[in-house]
Amino acid sequence: MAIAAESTVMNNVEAVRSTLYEALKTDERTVILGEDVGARGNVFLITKGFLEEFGESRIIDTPLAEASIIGVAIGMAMEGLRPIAEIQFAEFIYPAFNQIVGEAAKTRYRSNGDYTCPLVIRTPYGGGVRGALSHSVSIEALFYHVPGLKIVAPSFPADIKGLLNAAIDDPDPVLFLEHKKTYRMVKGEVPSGHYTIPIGKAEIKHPGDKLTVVSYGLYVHQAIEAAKTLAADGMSVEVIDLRSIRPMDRTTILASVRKTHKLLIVHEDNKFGGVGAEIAAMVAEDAFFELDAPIRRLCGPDVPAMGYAAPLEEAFMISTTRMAEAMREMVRF
Amino acid sequence: MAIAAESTVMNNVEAVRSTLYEALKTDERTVILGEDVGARGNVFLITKGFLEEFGESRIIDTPLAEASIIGVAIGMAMEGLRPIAEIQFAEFIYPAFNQIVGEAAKTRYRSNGDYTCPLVIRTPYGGGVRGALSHSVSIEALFYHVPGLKIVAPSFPADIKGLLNAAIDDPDPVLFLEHKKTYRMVKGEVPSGHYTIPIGKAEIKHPGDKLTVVSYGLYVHQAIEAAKTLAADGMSVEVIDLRSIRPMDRTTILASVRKTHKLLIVHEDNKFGGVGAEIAAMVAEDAFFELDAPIRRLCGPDVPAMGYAAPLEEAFMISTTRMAEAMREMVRF
Amino acid sequence: MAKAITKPAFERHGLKDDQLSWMMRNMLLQRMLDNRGFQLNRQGKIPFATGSEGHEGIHAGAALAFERGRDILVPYYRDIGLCLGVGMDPIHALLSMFARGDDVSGGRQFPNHYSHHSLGILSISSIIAAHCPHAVGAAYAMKLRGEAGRAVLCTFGDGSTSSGEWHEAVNFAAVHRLPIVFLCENNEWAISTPRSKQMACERIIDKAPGYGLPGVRVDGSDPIATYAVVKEALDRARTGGGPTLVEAMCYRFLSHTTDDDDRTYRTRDEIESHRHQDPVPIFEKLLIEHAVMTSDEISQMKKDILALVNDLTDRAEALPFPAGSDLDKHVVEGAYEPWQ
Amino acid sequence: MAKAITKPAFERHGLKDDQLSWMMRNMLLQRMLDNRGFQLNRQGKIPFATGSEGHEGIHAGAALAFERGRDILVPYYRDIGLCLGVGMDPIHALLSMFARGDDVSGGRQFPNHYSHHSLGILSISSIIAAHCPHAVGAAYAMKLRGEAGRAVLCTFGDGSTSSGEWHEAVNFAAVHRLPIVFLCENNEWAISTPRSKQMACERIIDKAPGYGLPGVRVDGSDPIATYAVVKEALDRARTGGGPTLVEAMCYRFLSHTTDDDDRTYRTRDEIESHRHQDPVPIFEKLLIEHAVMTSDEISQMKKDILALVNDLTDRAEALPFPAGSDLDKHVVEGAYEPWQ
Ligand SMILES: Cc1ncc(C[n+]2csc(CCOP(=O)(O)OP(=O)(O)O)c2C)c(N)n1
Ligand SMILES: Cc1ncc(C[n+]2csc(CCOP(=O)(O)OP(=O)(O)O)c2C)c(N)n1
Ligand SMILES: [Mg+2]
Ligand SMILES: [Mg+2]
Repeated sequence: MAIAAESTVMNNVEAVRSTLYEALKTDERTVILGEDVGARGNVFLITKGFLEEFGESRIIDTPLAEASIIGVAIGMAMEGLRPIAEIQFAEFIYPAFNQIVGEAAKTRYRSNGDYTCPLVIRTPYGGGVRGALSHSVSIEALFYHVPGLKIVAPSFPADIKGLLNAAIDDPDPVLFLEHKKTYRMVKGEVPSGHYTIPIGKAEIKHPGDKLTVVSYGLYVHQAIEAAKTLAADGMSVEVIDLRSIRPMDRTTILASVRKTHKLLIVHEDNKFGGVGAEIAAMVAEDAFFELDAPIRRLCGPDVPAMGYAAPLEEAFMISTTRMAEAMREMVRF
Repeated sequence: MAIAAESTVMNNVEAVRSTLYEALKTDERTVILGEDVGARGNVFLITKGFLEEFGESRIIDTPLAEASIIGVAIGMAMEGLRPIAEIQFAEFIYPAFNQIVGEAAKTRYRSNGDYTCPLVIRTPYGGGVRGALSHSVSIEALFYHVPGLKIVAPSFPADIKGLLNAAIDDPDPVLFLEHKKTYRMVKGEVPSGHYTIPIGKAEIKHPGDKLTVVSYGLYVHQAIEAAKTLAADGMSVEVIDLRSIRPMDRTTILASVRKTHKLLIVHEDNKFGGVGAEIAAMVAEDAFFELDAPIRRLCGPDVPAMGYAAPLEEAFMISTTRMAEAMREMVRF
Repeated sequence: MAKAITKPAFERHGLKDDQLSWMMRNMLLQRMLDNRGFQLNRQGKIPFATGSEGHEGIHAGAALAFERGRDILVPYYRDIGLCLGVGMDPIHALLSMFARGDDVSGGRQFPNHYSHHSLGILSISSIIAAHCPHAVGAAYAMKLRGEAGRAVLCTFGDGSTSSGEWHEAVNFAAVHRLPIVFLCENNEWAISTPRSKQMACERIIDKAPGYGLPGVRVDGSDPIATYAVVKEALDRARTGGGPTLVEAMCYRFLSHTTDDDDRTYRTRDEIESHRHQDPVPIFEKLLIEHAVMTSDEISQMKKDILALVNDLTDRAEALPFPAGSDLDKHVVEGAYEPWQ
Repeated sequence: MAKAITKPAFERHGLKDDQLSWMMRNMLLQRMLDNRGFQLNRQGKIPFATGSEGHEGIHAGAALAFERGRDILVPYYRDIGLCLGVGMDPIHALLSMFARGDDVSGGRQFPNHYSHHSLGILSISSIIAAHCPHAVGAAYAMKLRGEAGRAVLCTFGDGSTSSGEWHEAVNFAAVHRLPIVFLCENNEWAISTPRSKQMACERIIDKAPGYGLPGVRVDGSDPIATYAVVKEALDRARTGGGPTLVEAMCYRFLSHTTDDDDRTYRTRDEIESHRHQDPVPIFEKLLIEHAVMTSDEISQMKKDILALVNDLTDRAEALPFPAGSDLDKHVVEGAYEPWQ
């Protein structure tokens, strides 16, 4: 990402917050709705102060009822508003599944284009924060199979701004995933002024030519760190940050695999049926003869979620050391 | 499947029906709950007559509220009953997503084994029946990523009996998918007496050695037909019926791929993120060097669902001819 | 139009003769389109049809209370008469039955799943009660923009009120005092499930106080009474008075759909015992008695409508199906591939 | 136990002195465990705690009405006192805070997410209202098996009643007249959301008639009154009278959890204005006034409880975490791999 002349260093919370703020400021059709987004300013303080500035009718503390948060937002979107709905923690999106999969994703299709549903759904996901069974899950694989829905999961502040702007501008529903461990952990330059990053474009965050590593979310940061360690040992690893999960960027992945001939996919979500499955399948279909080694997926174990106790969390999460090891093995293969 | 000395020819509806009937007869803990399962005897007449024989308290016409159908069944299961919950059509499972994914699949895990959830959820899915956008969807890929849940999708009467018995006996929640087009279309021998087929075991329905075709549901029947056409031309294709989607049978798939060196996956559900993705990924990881050709997936297009109009349905569904062509291409590759 | 010199007093809620005969026409048209659907299904020309016989009074009355060009209708699959009544061209009923390419869903949805943005008819879902929160969102948009004088009319069946999404929608609307009317078409059945297995309260309006809302019950076989009640509720909504829950009583005379066989769960006697609630003959009789229309005029109206429906049937049938290649249109804006 | 010779009449609903002091002890224990959680969190020893200060009266009263070994409790995360009151060993409160391997969830869930099959305490979910249908299913099992004399007690917060799953659960129970009591612990807040933004009715019990159920409101700061109301409702359930919706009023004195900072959304003055509802000092005073316990006895009780809580803290802290290898236990019965 080229950094504009003017830019500010901020963390991921600030990137989300300032982008939402601009959307509220510049487009009066924008409304934010969710639990505790008003006076509380969201449980991570992302919307703090918005209520005072934009008023109760645009910053809406909803009843505790996720299906209606999304369902009402759909109606708003169909009638010309630009709702940004928040699900307080990713797991609480389950009760809204019908509204997202059965309704939002099908509004345009079932009305043959007569109605659109420009809706953004933001939610914090992911582990490593002692969030226990309930406040640490990943949800992307439950939705990435759904035609009509877009899913983004950026994890750098500048990407967050560009993709959140793109999501807000998008005429179709976008699920915007924010890894909560990156919220205050990750800082970076964010260009000033309005810009968008197209949904569906990955980015090489660390170039290399002996192995392609595809990841997203928190693990991109660890993968880059691991790649740097390997670079010090003369092993050149390319780290691709997917950023968008649906649509996904075949071009960038295939170009990289054609160069490195090896593919490692790393994600926090459970392995079986996870996003890595589709990536592996696509490459096994479309670049099979480019591969010099079996595709490998390094993913979350197939258990419901990490536990609250530190050892259970550690057993679930993949350390940078384990990532580096897997990369080393593959480079040497 | 070896056919017992005594067996009866029945269609898939009769296989489901007679298995449910036996469960109700032999275990008084068994209850059936769902919309219109009572006097109406289910919209496909699967439970017809059960109300009269087993009474209102075991054959429960529920209110129109899917989250409670599953949620109440969970409570029944936790307190010693053996509920078999029905979702009238697969798409109407979305409102129950939270109860299935957030609750049933986690009951054992979050109570560290103190509580179990022996629950069966039956639902008719799939297209080719002029069911339009809403009554023709596949849902397996929305659930197969979920640890703690089992999913079966048999499509032969004898498999239905064996797997439905296994699902009912299972101490954990099982999603039992019935392809509605096979309901009256598919007939076959069903052994008499009680038996189970282990969840997680695929079966070779048509042996061959030049190509492995993995499928399930309606398409298994077409794949077998296509394989027969190819056999007539001297091309030997092995057709594996997955039967179980989670857990899935790596052993049978890998053994077949080691023999044929080529893999074609065929399913009705949308391609991107579908069940075929995981199969392809697994093989690309675990049998990469066995493969002589890129893995190929022949799947539903990535649109929300087939339409009501015949041409839209035809454009979505994969004909036996198209399957045979794809097989031919792969055998020749 | 016949003008009676001395008209016996009847409660017409200020409705003029042409409005009354407009309602008559709406009801007859709906019934004939319904019958046509079942007929075409029996003839093997269409695989599926839904009928709303018994709901005509509700539809005619509510449609008259609706303000075209201002209000928004968020209907369900029974609302053929209501959609016609707020301005939908009846050709759409046939296009949807025949699943033609010109159908509003492009031949994708089952019959009677309309959406007409230009008429303010929101897109109908097959998933029961899923549309109720959408109606609330539309009402929220009106309120946020300060569009006084507009309101949303959201309809659903009695069974739908068991759904969690219905509860959440009504509750949300009540908290924000949104300009919306929730109109329950209580036909006593949800497929084969009667009220007593659907809820433990006697009336749908018993649910209103739990949302802090007024509830009004009306005889839905009477389009005039329905008009009056829905109009009052819409007016309250339009003037900042918040939502109302209206329960309009009717009876579903046909099987749930052509796929259903109601003989498995209700007797013919039960159905006959409800004939006195059939809105069409009641209203015909009323208009004749009060000299709003003559019997001849009504007969002529029926003939005209039948001719229209025949003509529409022919026109719709003659139109093409959508092309198979339309399958991937309108998934999202522009072309759409999950892999880019 | 002090016995007063002439005891001033107070409404004790047949409760004996030892039952009253049992309630006092339950309330004090709960409060001390709560405080311990917040304290351990401030000390950096545990990452998270939830408190129920203000709910003690409800818990003590409802627990006393519960019949151990017969009834089933389907609680939520605030119900520490209720779980203790129906027989849970207080060590579990500490084990859950410290996420030790011996915790009932094996250190998987947040603190206060209990499950004790042997005590009839169903597994607590973090997903609001998701447990309500489970309670209904348990009650259904009792009714199906003809287990008269048993009932289910299902608790939840005021905010939870907005959820669709709550609606569906209560409705289902009502249709089948199941042996269940729905007990709402109305503490006036759902994190930062006050009642007025959660619902448009004044009282939770206004929702009861919509389900055809009786609704009873009680002052939850009074454990005796709560006992009486819950007992009556449970007795009705146990004898085939069907469900009741009970609303017990209380106030949440602490922030929602240690992760929350309530200063962002409510004033200190508001909190202070509710101090008169604090069940612990009220009940202390009542027992002393009516000579059920002396002030010295209560002081001694507090000392004993503090010693107990200190001891439990030390014991729990000394126990090991679960092993990382426990992560894949109990996903399903037996070993579990999605690829077999
Ligand atoms: C969520 C969901 N569950 C089940 C169905 C299947 N279904 C279609 S109509 C219907 C009954 C609806 O009853 P009611 O709401 O009273 O409307 P009516 O058809 O009587 O007008 C059912 C159960 C559905 N469409 N959606
Ligand atoms: C489905 C769901 N949505 C959101 C949350 C986050 N959350 C946890 S507690 C809570 C408020 C609960 O309020 P109430 O029901 O009144 O119970 P209280 O905490 O006040 O006792 C919320 C919104 C959740 N746990 N589950
Ligand atoms: Mg009905
Ligand atoms: Mg509360």
